[in-house]
Amino acid sequence: MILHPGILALFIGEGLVIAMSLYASLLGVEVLRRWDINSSSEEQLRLERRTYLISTLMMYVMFYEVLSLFLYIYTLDSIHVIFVGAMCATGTLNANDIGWYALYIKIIVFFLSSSWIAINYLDNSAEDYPLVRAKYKLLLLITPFIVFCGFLLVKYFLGLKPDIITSCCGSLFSDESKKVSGSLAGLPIKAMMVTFYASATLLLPLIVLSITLRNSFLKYLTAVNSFAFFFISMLSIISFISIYFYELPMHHCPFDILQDTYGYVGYPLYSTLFTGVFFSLISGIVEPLKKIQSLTKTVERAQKMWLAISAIGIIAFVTISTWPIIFSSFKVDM
Amino acid sequence: MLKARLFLWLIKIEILLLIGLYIHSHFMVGLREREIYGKRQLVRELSLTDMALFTEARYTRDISQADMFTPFQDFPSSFDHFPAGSIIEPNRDNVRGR
Amino acid sequence: MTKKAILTLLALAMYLVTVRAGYTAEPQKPNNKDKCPVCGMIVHPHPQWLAQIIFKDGSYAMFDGPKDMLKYYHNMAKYNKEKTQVDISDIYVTEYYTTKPVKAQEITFVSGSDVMGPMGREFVPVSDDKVKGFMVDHKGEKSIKFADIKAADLTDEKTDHHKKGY
Amino acid sequence: MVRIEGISKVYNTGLPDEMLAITDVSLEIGRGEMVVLKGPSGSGKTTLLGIIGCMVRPTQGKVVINDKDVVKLPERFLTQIRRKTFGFIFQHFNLIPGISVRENVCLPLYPTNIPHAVMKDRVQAVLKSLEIHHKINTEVTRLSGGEKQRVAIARALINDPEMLLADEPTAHLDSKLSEDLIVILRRLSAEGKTIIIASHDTIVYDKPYLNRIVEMRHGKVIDVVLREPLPAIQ
Amino acid sequence: MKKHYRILEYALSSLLRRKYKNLALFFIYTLIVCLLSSVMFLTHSLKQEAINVFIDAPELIVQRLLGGRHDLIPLSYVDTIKSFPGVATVTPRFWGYYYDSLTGGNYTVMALTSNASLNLITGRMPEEGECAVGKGVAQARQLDINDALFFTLASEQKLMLKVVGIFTANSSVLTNDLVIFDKNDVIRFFALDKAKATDLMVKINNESEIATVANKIKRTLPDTRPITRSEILRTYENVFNWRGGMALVLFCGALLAFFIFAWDKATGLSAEERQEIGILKAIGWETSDVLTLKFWESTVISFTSFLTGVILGYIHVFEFGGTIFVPILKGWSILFPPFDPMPYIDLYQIVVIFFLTVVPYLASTIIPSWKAAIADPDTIMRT
Repeated sequence: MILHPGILALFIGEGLVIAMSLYASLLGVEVLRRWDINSSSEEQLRLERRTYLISTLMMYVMFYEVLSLFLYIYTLDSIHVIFVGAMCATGTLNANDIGWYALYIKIIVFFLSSSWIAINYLDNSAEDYPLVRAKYKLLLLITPFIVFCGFLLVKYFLGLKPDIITSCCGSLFSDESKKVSGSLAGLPIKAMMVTFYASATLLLPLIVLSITLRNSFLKYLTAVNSFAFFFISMLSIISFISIYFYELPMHHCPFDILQDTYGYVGYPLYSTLFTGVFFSLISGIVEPLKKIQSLTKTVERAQKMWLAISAIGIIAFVTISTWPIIFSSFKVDM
Repeated sequence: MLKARLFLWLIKIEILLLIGLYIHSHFMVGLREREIYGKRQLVRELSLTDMALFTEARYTRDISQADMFTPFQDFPSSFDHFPAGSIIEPNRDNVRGR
Repeated sequence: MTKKAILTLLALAMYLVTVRAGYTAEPQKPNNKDKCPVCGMIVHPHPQWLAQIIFKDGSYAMFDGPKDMLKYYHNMAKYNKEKTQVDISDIYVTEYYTTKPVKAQEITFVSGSDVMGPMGREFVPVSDDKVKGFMVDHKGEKSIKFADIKAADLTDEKTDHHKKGY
Repeated sequence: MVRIEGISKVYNTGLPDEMLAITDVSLEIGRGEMVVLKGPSGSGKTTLLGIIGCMVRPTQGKVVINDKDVVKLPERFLTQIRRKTFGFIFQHFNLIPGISVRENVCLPLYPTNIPHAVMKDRVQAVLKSLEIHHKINTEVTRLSGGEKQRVAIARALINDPEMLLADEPTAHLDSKLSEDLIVILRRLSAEGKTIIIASHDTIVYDKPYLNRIVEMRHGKVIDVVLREPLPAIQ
Repeated sequence: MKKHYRILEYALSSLLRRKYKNLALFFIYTLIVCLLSSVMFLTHSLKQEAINVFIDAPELIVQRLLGGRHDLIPLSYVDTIKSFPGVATVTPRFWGYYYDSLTGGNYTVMALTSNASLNLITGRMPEEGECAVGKGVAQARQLDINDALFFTLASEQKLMLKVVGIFTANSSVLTNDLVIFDKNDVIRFFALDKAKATDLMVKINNESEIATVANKIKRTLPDTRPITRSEILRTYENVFNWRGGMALVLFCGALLAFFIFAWDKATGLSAEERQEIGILKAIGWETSDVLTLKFWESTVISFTSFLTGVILGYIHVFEFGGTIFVPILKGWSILFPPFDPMPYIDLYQIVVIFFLTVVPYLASTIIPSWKAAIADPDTIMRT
């Protein structure tokens, strides 16, 4: 194990979050079993008060997941020096396969816990709390992910040994690599660019239409599209956006852009993408809730706001990623 | 809302101070670049490999040159040279690996 | 803004004048801004791979590795419309073992080795007497002289590895 | 305005110290009335007041406020109703020490999104109408009993509620101050506010202008005296 | 926003009402953040300095191992190594340690390997019969330039040298315990075998070739141990991580104690506080508003302490040279270089300190805040 302050901070944080989410779901189980909105017993009152605790806990969990995602990558980045052959976070991740899974699950947990917060927000605005059961079932679904994520993270860092020889982003994300990542990097730039801008130009009007029209189908379509856009964007970052930031035609690493050398541009890049995609996804997810009478109005209002945020996020993301393509003198041979 | 305003000002000042220190650190590093240059010259010309931080034992004086056995050699009845030895890990890195 | 631009132009003009005046076909040291005309990479962080073409008028092109230099050399029409191969005075590459600039014609290039340049697989310039050792140490596949390198070899190399990869 | 049907409240259900606070109380109070809940301590006045004020959830029965049944409402929405509809005056003033009169009076508005300017104007107006405007920046522990009572009333009025609930408001005041308080309440009643006072102080329930006196004993309403409402004073 | 602003205002009033308790909390918290950030700043700075300085260390040091111990290396190895392609030069190094019974300090004695003039020395580099010493040695022996310095090991092994150079104070981190002799003096003084050296320093032109050469050396000369430059750098990376981590483990105890204290402070809801929250709820504050209030209370405490602590930590380490740590780190070494670390800081350090101090504190206040927030509004009417 490597005793590094960042790792220690992640361990402590992860431990706290696991404890918090386990406690929250324990309380959630009781709420699920005993909840009766029509009762005015003291029991019901107690449960109702518990819901405040659960939502506060989940709020902290969500904020932690967002922050720790960045801390995780930042830490990977800063310990890469220890490994032979590592040049950035990719190298550290390659030292041990579990690291990648921990990263994926962390992203999933982030999306899940923020969805929970969004649904909780809607539910709290209706007098009859129509989503209580659904909400706590979802909570029970999220908790294993959080626990698993923490478990993987700890296992990953405990398994790291300073003398592991690993491969770096240069070899993983290169056209010649035999792995999946290599074939991602080898995607034809021109085709990828067309796909990226096409999907962005498709998604943005869809969002605008979804804001103005009440059509449910549109909302679903937007959600599906933004989901697709997320993957297209990730592929695009590996395939061509990154190389414009590095001005290195063979360097496809998705993590190096988070480094000081490139002005930490990766942070705004990823956070705008995540925000944009999350908010249009969630507006699609809550669409069926409109059928519940007490929620119709709130859902519609929330959807409008979320879609607007999503549009801003995606516009910002596309702007940031297009910036170097237009303004740098660097040219790629397509 | 006086207290809140004062508090926010305090936070702002502290953040500015922190940014100021950050700039100060960059400035100082720039200012002392010659020093680093001089130290690099020392390392190059005297072929130094280690810092002279702890001189209690060989393995704390020349961390990178020490091998796995060194902690046993210096003083048989002591496991370690406190505090330096307790903070410095015996150098596994150079021994294994190849 | 304009003032700055004028100053920059002026400096550039003066630079060009001095370069012309003090022309020798000596290898140049890359400055912080020299970019590879083939891939656009800044070359100075990789001095041990540097390759350069020096023209008869004193201007030069810097590359981040021999492979890009060869691409440029074999396709000058694409990369530099004003010059042809006739305008070239000297071509320098950096010898692998000494990291000193050597004329490309005086050296052997080894392809298919496990030594990676900034752009991946490279034609590694090795002085003739050390080629054998290099081939053994670094699993080189083919050694070839500068004159024997054809434009086709450059494209072939990539597909070769793709075939191997999948 | 407020309708209560068959309300019961049991504290600590199932525990050895189970206590029946009120049983089967029904009551209807109209807009603009001034009502006194009268009875010895322990008779359930405070509990009833709490139930009306949406602070205590009844064990049984129905509470309708402005045509809305509030018994089943989650706490979050109860608070909103409470904030809009009621102003409370407590037995012990219950001002928060360490902060000024202004802040104490503004407290109910803090969690709302009312603009600062509006809040400022309202505090000024309310304090002026209660004639303690000059003490606006004084820390509350430096006030006299009567002043404290006025600040407490000001705080109850800051939301411009439809109904004022007062729990033994005169318990800690001498008779002079109690009279003053009653005068203020009377004026507010005349301005159209519904006022419910829980008290066993004769100064309060002897007043001729009360619309209704509800007498309670052992958690039950035993007597309701109805009087014609007096014409509002000009 | 307005709502949060006003709740913040009230949170501040509420903190001020319990001035002494909260001030005590603030001071302890700040102290912990300050110590923690000092450790992080100091280790990061040393680490960064090591990386910046040892980038010019020899590409390869070849040691000979005998029975697992470091042994003198035959000079005949020089030619073997020189014959490998890519090797530029092979230079023998002569060095060792000298225990000075007069002062009780351990000196590092090194032979001169080059004659270049140096920036960080007053005087000049020594020739035969002369020496240059580090600042620490000069101070311990109260030496000045042109003073004589006497070393002795045995009747045959003694030297009387003239001090011709003293390394400047700002190079102490590298040179504090150094004594530089001429090569012949070292050989004579340590009575070294003429055909042997302490170790060999190998210069290699191409960085990508270092590993290959190291492998070749290991293969052809199996009794040797090559140490590459990247290994030296990684050693320093590891050592200071370990160092930072070690101190962190110690501090974790302190942090834990502090959070227990914080928890205790927050759970032990006094009757007075319960009353206050009851009033707030009775006059129209909702449970979540009270939670917000509590959140702001803990945020105010943790953010001001965090920022103040980090600022103080910076000043402590980079303006006062980490005064608090010196006695702890010094141990019983006689020659301890004065700390004058270069202020290398990294945003990452600050982020980690934030995660280590603010996150657990905020987490430890959730449940207590909730317990306070669910207080019944009618409690105030029933008392």
